[in-house]
Amino acid sequence: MRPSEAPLILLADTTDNALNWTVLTPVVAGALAIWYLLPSPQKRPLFGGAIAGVVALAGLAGFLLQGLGQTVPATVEAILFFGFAGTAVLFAALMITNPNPGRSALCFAMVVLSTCGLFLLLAAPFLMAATIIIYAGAIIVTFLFVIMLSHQNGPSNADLRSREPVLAVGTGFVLLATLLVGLQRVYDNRSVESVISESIQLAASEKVDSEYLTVRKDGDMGKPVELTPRAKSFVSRSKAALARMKLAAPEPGDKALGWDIRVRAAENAIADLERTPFKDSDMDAIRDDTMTIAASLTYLKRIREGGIPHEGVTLSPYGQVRQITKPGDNPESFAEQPPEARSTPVLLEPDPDLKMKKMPSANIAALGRVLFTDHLLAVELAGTLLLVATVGAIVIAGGRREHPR
Amino acid sequence: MFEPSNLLLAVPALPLLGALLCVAFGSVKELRKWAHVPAVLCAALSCAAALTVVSNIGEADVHFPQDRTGEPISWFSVATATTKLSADFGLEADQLSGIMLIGITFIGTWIVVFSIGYMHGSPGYPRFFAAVSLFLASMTLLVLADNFLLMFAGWEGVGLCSYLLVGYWHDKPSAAAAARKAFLVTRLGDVGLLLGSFLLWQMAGRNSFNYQFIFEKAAEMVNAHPYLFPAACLLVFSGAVGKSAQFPLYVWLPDAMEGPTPVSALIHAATMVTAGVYLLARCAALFTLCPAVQATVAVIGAFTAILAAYIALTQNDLKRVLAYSTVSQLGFMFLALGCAGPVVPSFAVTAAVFHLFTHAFFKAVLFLSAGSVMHAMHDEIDMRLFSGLRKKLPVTHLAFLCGAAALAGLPLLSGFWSKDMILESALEAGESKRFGTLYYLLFGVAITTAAMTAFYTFRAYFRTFWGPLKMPEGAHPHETWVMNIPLLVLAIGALAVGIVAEPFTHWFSHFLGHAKTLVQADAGRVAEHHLNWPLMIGSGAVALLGIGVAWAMYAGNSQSADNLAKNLKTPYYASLNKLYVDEIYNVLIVQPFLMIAGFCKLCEAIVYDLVRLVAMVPRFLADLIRPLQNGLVQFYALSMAMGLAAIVGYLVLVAK
Amino acid sequence: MLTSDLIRTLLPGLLLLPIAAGVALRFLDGQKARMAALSFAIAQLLLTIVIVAGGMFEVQDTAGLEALTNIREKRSGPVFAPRCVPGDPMTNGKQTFTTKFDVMPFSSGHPKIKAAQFFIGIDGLNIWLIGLAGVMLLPVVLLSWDTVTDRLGAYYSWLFLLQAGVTGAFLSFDLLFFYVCFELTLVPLLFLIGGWGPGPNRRDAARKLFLYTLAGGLMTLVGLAGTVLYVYDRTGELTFSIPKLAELIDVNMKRADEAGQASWQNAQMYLFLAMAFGFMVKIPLVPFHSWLPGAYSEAPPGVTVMLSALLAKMGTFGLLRICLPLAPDATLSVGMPLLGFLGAFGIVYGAMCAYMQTDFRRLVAYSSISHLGFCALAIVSFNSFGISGSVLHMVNHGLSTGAMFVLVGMLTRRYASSQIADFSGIWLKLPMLTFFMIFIALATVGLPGLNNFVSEVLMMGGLIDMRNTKVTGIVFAAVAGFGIFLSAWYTLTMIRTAFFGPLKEPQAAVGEVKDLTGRERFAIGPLALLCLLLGVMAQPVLDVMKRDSDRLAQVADDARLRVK
Amino acid sequence: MITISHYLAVGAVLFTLGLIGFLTRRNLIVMFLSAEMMLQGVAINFVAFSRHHGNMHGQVFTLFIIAVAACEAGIALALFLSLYRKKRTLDVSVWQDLREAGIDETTDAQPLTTTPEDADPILTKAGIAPKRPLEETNV
Repeated sequence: MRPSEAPLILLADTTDNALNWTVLTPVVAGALAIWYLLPSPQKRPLFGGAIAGVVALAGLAGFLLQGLGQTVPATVEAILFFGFAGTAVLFAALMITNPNPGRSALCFAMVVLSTCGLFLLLAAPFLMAATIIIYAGAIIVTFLFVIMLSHQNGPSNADLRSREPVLAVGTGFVLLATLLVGLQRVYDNRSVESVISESIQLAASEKVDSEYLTVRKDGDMGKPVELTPRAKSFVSRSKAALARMKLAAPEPGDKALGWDIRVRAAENAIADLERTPFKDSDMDAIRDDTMTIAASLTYLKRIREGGIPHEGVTLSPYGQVRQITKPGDNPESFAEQPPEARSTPVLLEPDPDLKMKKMPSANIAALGRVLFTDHLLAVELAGTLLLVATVGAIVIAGGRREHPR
Repeated sequence: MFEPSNLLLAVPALPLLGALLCVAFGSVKELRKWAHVPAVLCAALSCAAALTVVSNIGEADVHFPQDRTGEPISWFSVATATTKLSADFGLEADQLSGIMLIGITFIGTWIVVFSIGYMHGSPGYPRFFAAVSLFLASMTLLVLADNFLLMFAGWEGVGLCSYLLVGYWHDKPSAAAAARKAFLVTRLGDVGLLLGSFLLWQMAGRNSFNYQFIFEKAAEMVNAHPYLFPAACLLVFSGAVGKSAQFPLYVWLPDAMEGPTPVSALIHAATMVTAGVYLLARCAALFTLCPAVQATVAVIGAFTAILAAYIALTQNDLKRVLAYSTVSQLGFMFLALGCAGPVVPSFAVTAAVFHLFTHAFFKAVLFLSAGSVMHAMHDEIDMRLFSGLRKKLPVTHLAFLCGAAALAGLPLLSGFWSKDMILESALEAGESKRFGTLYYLLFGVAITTAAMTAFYTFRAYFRTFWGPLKMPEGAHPHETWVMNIPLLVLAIGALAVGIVAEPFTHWFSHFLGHAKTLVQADAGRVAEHHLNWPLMIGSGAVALLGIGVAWAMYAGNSQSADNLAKNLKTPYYASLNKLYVDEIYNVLIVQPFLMIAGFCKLCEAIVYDLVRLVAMVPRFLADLIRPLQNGLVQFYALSMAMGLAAIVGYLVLVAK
Repeated sequence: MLTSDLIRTLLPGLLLLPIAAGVALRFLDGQKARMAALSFAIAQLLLTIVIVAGGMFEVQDTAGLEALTNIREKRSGPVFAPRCVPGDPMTNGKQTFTTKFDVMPFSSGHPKIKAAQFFIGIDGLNIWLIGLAGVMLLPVVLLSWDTVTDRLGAYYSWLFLLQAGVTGAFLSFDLLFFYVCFELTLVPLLFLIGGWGPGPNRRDAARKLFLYTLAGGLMTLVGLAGTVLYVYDRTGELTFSIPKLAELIDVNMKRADEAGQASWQNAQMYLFLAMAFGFMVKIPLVPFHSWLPGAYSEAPPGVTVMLSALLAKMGTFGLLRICLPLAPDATLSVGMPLLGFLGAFGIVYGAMCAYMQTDFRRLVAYSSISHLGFCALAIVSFNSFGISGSVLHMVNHGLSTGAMFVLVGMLTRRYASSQIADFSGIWLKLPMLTFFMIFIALATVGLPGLNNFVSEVLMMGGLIDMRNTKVTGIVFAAVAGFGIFLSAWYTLTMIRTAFFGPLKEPQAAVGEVKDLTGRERFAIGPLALLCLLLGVMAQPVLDVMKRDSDRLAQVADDARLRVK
Repeated sequence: MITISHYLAVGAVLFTLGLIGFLTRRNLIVMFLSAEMMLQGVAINFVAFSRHHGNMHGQVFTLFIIAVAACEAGIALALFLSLYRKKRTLDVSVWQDLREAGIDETTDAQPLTTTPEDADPILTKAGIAPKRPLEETNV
């Protein structure tokens, strides 16, 4: 598969994670709520919008809890996440629906604050602080000043009407649905798992020829037979699962892990299954193929979940800083181990070499080092941009004419 | 230097030099009135050279360049491995060209001399002599060329000179119109000639335009291209029809009388119009192979002869009478040419060329006399305005009488002998198997025409020189020696040249009969030269009859002509109005042509803006989507977002 | 003796000089601009004379070419052999007829993928057209002397850029360079017509000319690119060099088996149609001509001369240089009937329209359509006679129609009208102008001894000799002959109406009306002289183009055999 | 476990809401706030990816976003002020002069009547008495 085909395969992969209720509920309810609440000359009952909004929020929570294929245990982290996320979404909705620009600005401040909470959960304390200071502290205050300068007294055309609310809301929520479905497709591994379990089940089953292939009538023995629809579905789902796995192919330098071998094995097995018609003597071969598929997919999934194993310290995706152990002599068996077995936790362990004694200071130090090593030019450019913007703002706003009328 | 081949080159080159000198004289104010000197000198020298050349035409023809083996001097040529399109500058004088040369240069020289007196004091004096000299150069080139393309160059050159000279008085609208008409009508035939030459070139193997080369292949060509070959001959013939003013293209010649009279004498009577006769005589070897074409030639000739004679019967303009008589006489020559084939070609062609030769003399003298009359009558030429001039213009009268008698075919005069040969050819052709009856019919037509010729010639003579003396106002008749001498010389020629050249010595036909092209056309047959006494007596009687009627009607002051005109209104007015040919052409050809042109213009008006329809398509499309550009920033952003949502949404949610 | 090295060095000067002039004149105005333009024009003329005079012998000397021929295919040899190419790598001191001036490389060093090059040179087809371009510039400058009065510097600047474009198109042997020059001429034309045209409709005319011919040109571009890519697809060689492409097509068409030929012919048909469209618009052939009358009559007189004398020739030249060698089979199978019919129709139609015109300029414009139809018609005969006649006719028509427009420009400058009916008997008032007018008119109608006759005869010969379609050839020749007659018809009618007869003048445009001034005589005299010279001594001209016209005819003959 | 996908989902929601706000709201300031909110959604994504990949580049990106947002805010607010001075309103819909010629202006069906506002207070230049409108001097 050429690299350029990968996203299309992903997008076209609709064998699972189709538009489902976990996506539809928040999207439809959210669209209704926003449309209800947007400023409009016709007065709409507030409670309609409120109910839809609550449904939408609940739907979003449902999506986060169920739609992504990950179980969420009731940890402190999870509670904090849901709190911040909920606040951010709620105030975002209020911001865009409130006719009063001043209140909108305050709502935006709340959104920013909630976002900062999420930053903190994502182990980015410096960004949290910077965002609060710059956004909530400086920018929003400036906005409030401008709002006051343009002394908004009373209702105005600008604030009490919306431009094309139906089209805009529709567009926005179609886009949202697309994004959510995409998230499901990328991160929801349940389909892969189901393929694995099914193939294991098939490989173990004695009734392979009656369930997997068409049931033959008496006297038809020895004649070739076609695949059942179920078998066809299995083959196509296996293909899709393999394609999804292949998206996360490691760098070419990591071929020692046996990635390519496994992929090729699975591809061959699938191709073998597709090659109808079968004869009786092929039954064992079919079992072998399903076994190969199961084993390959399991292996690939493990590599994928564990990130790309390479030496050094990594922030593992699930909140732990771990030290990856060396693959050793047998990379295949190393990769088959679960991620936990392939690394040792280093979180909060003092490590003088890496200067990560405390999380906040470590974060700032690491950020500073990256900024002034990898991104030095960009930093300078950003500084210049700020200067130019300052000058520009003065030039644009400064030349006040004596009397505009 | 004075070798015949070089002199051959001098024949056209000298008048060309003369033309250039005339232009040079004309550009210097003091020399302007002496502009005739180079023209006369060069014409005379050219004549001398021509005579020398002709005297050298014996067993072998005279060529330029002399060496035939080497590469010819090429005007332009494009050659490939097997084919060649080449216009060679090759001159060749054989017996036919020789006869033509003598006529052209001799008569030309005297006419140029006559012009000195006639054109005296007119504006554009040098222009006249330059054009006449150029004409002599072109005409001699025409007859001397040894291939079709060079001949065509001379052919067009004489056309140009005719155009310039007919339009000599360019501020006269009728002259301007006549010049254009003359050029265009002959041009129509010329295109045919060019096409015909090319067809011959193609059939002869695409190698050469040389006469000899093509004639030698004529027999093969007829066999290989049974339809294309006659077509080519007809096309060549169409060139001759145009130039020699035959029906249906004769209409330009009477109008061409708008030019100065010496021009009419030189170009439109003696030389240029005979180019067609020369061409057909030259191509006799081709034409004799196509009897149907020959019959066409004869029919056209005879028809033209009687048509023009009929029109000439009633014309009041002296020069027009002569013009129509020229047309008629040319018709005679074509009739003779058309008889070649059924008759031994060398006999029929000799008849035509002989008539051409004698006609050149007597028609020139007639025209010059008419010019002299016109000069004396203060540029009036309408016979109704003058009469009885024989006392006032004695030399002119004498010359005119000589010419008229010769034209009418009075026995023993030159016209009599040549016309007789033509009638004899027609009669003889009647004995042939194919088209025999037709030729008999044509003979009858010719005899009738001869009678009419005698009548109208002497009608003009009597009306001009007899009767009571009558002159338009402002006329003071006088004759100058510079005009008289040419008149007398040519008058003597008109009287004598016939009897000297042919009837008893057969010098002319023997000389001409040796021309290669005629020998080839003869294909072994031998022409018998004898005097057909019954025919001679008959034609003499017819001529006398015509003259007698004319005398009866016009010599006295009788009213018989008017009575006759009143009694025969329809034929009289038909003749007087030239059979309405110009009007018929206008309706049949000019108007449809203009209508087509108008239609083209109409189409053009449509096509001109049709392309704008194409341009309207994008404008229309733009009008459809222009409202989208409504200036609202949010609308633009919404369009972008909608586009994004549509594409991504389709790919993710819908596409399988 | 002028060596080929000298000419090779001077050749880019033909392009650089007008460009330099165009830049320099931009900064001048008034009398200074006039004098500078005149100097530049004279310099260009001298340069052209040197190059044409030297190039004549160079082109006729085919010794080096023979050597090249022996190396390759026995019978054929290269289709085009540009001599005196600047940047010729020269093996063993001999010309290789290629250049090393790469402009736009498409690969780094792949031997079969060549760059687009600055590839100019002279051969038998273009040398006389270049000469024509050099000669016409001087009368144009002199004619513009008093017909253009404002923003002189800019006017002359555009004029010289136009000259550079035309010369570049004629000189080019690189497909891209040809196309660029071909289209670049439109920009100066747009500004010249739109900016300095005398009439109120000049903007519209300029826009129509620009868009129409640009649309045609874009079609041509499609065809050109298609040809290059198709050749690349078939042979693996990507090149923009016209000689190379022509040779590749020539050789490969001969070698290909029947199926290969068939598929190639099929592709060529579309490529030919695309390429020919632009040229047909440029020539213009009749249904695509509607930009021409407007452009000719709305342009300032000098530009009209350029348009008629040079610009139109790019179309017919393109047919020979591009269409025939790059799509020989399609040119024979499709082009011959198509161009032939359009050309024949255009001859008659243009003449008819010319007759009905009431304006001098429009009359000459339509006569141009008629004559160029003749040119295109003769090209499709595709034999030596037709091709050399056609190339010669391009030069002749450029001279005579150019001179005609010069005279019309002189006449219309004197009077505030260009309606033919407003004039009568001008001979009495302006004898010298009339003399030249009649002279040029006679040249136009093809009088022997003047230039058009020679080319018309050759073209007629070509048409008659149009092999394997005998009857069509004769019919075409008959139409062409009829066209010759018609051209006499409308030209002499115009002469008769305006110049013969009693004197009648329209109101004078400026001051007293006088006959030709010395400057004007200097503008028209040489043209008339050239008309005469080419009519009498055409052989050297034909000899120089012989090799190339024969070779093109050979290409057509080969294709003729295949198409059968 | 809270995975990256949860954060991405939240970012997507914020982004979408910002987009809708930008498209529908006509107050220039609210539009601008909406745009900023889209940036917030993006920033969450960046930080989440930063954590997922275990490096700092995502956070650096976010930092630059903040910097650019600050510039943007400065310029945008300056522009709003000068626009406001010209038309006395923050409504974006009054700026539609760049539409195609011949297309009618888009106006509200039933515009709200707003009371004309006073001009900005004008500071007196030293030594020159401020000119007053005519009616006021007459009163």
